[in-house]
Amino acid sequence: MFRVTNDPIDLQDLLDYVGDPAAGAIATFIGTTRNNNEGRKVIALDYDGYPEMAEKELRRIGADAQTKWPICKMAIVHRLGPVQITEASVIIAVSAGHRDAAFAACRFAIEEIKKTVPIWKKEVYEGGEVWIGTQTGQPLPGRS
Amino acid sequence: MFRVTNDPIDLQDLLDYVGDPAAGAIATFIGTTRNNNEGRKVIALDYDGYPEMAEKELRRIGADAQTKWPICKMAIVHRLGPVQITEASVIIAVSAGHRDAAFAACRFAIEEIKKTVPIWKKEVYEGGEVWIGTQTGQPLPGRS
Amino acid sequence: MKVRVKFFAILREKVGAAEMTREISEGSTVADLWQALQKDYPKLDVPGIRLLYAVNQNYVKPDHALKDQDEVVFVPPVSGGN
Amino acid sequence: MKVRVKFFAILREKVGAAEMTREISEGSTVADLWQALQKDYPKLDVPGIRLLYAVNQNYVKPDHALKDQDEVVFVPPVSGGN
Repeated sequence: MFRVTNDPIDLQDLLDYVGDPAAGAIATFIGTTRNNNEGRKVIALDYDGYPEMAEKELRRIGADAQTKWPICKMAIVHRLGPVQITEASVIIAVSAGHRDAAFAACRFAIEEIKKTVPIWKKEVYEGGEVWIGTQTGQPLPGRS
Repeated sequence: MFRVTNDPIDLQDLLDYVGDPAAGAIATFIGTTRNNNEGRKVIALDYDGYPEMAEKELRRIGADAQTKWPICKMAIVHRLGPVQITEASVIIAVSAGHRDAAFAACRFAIEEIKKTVPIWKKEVYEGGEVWIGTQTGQPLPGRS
Repeated sequence: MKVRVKFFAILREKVGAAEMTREISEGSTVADLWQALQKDYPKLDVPGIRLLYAVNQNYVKPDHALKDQDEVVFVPPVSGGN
Repeated sequence: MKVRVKFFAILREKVGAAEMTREISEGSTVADLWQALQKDYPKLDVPGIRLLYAVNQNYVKPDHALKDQDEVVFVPPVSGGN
């Protein structure tokens, strides 16, 4: 299950998907909107995305994880549009026979998402807004 | 939120507890009953526990994690009694400003639980049952 | 030949459009197309921005040669954060 | 003096009881109590088992001296697994 959506993400959907009789461990990661960033008071985040390619990259991440670790199933759902404080922008769930693989694959997925999946985050803060990653001309991680 | 229970564990309870406006990351770990172990076909697991001391140790793990990483909140619930295939025996949830701390504290918690929390696992498999950790005389990790 | 260009995030805001069709000459690369676009839309020249190039939903190198009907996206830095 | 002993998991099964009160002499350590129990309940001598000792819900060393009314638990290997 690899998808982007404009709706709130339901963790239970992902857990139902990754549930597996052969799994002894499920690791999940939930990225949420935090009320502050680099000293700014954040009001909300607003995600833009290139849905077809984003889902393709998410599937690629899942396939890579399957080759690297003995996992059962992986699910990643990323939200687009405005995401309020405490709401989830991305949820990853990974089931595996043992916890080492579940943790490693879950961590891998979130790091990859932040490198290559074409989804962009606009931070709406008190006094302005900014596309994260664009404001400082910092180098883009990964391929360039 | 650190407790043991005889009832099924509801992940949403833990997520509600750890939710925090200052959190950008929530890591969770769910330990589930796997249908096999070391070549045996597992029917169910049955957990025994020393509840007062188990909860005390869980609180100690939470306090240790708070001193080691900048986390917001942690919750751990461990189930006692029979736990069927795919059901959760333990759920950990950790919120933090950033994902490094959330992952590290979550991993720390499950490793500590398996070392020092007085909860015991009986494996009921096809053809018998065994208290895990006792059958082979293997050295007990942690203090001795 | 014609290609379709989609704009996202800061580039969509700069160019004021989500999508456009561009006429390009045979043998043009994605880097050529980007230069041509920057000429027509000077605001696209965001100081210090580092882009990736995607054609038909795959990342490609700057010297990737375009074909008729390709879907081209210039990918600004993705969401990042920690 | 008297202490309360609770048994869990494999030890509860071996001893056939979840809890008992034991009379012990002044200055007895938890290791002394364990030896005395093994004498009365030979099945408690599980081959190869490694125990932790807990008194009043804290782990203690084997030479920990018991006090009247202490709650003592012999902790077999905990759930483990990976």
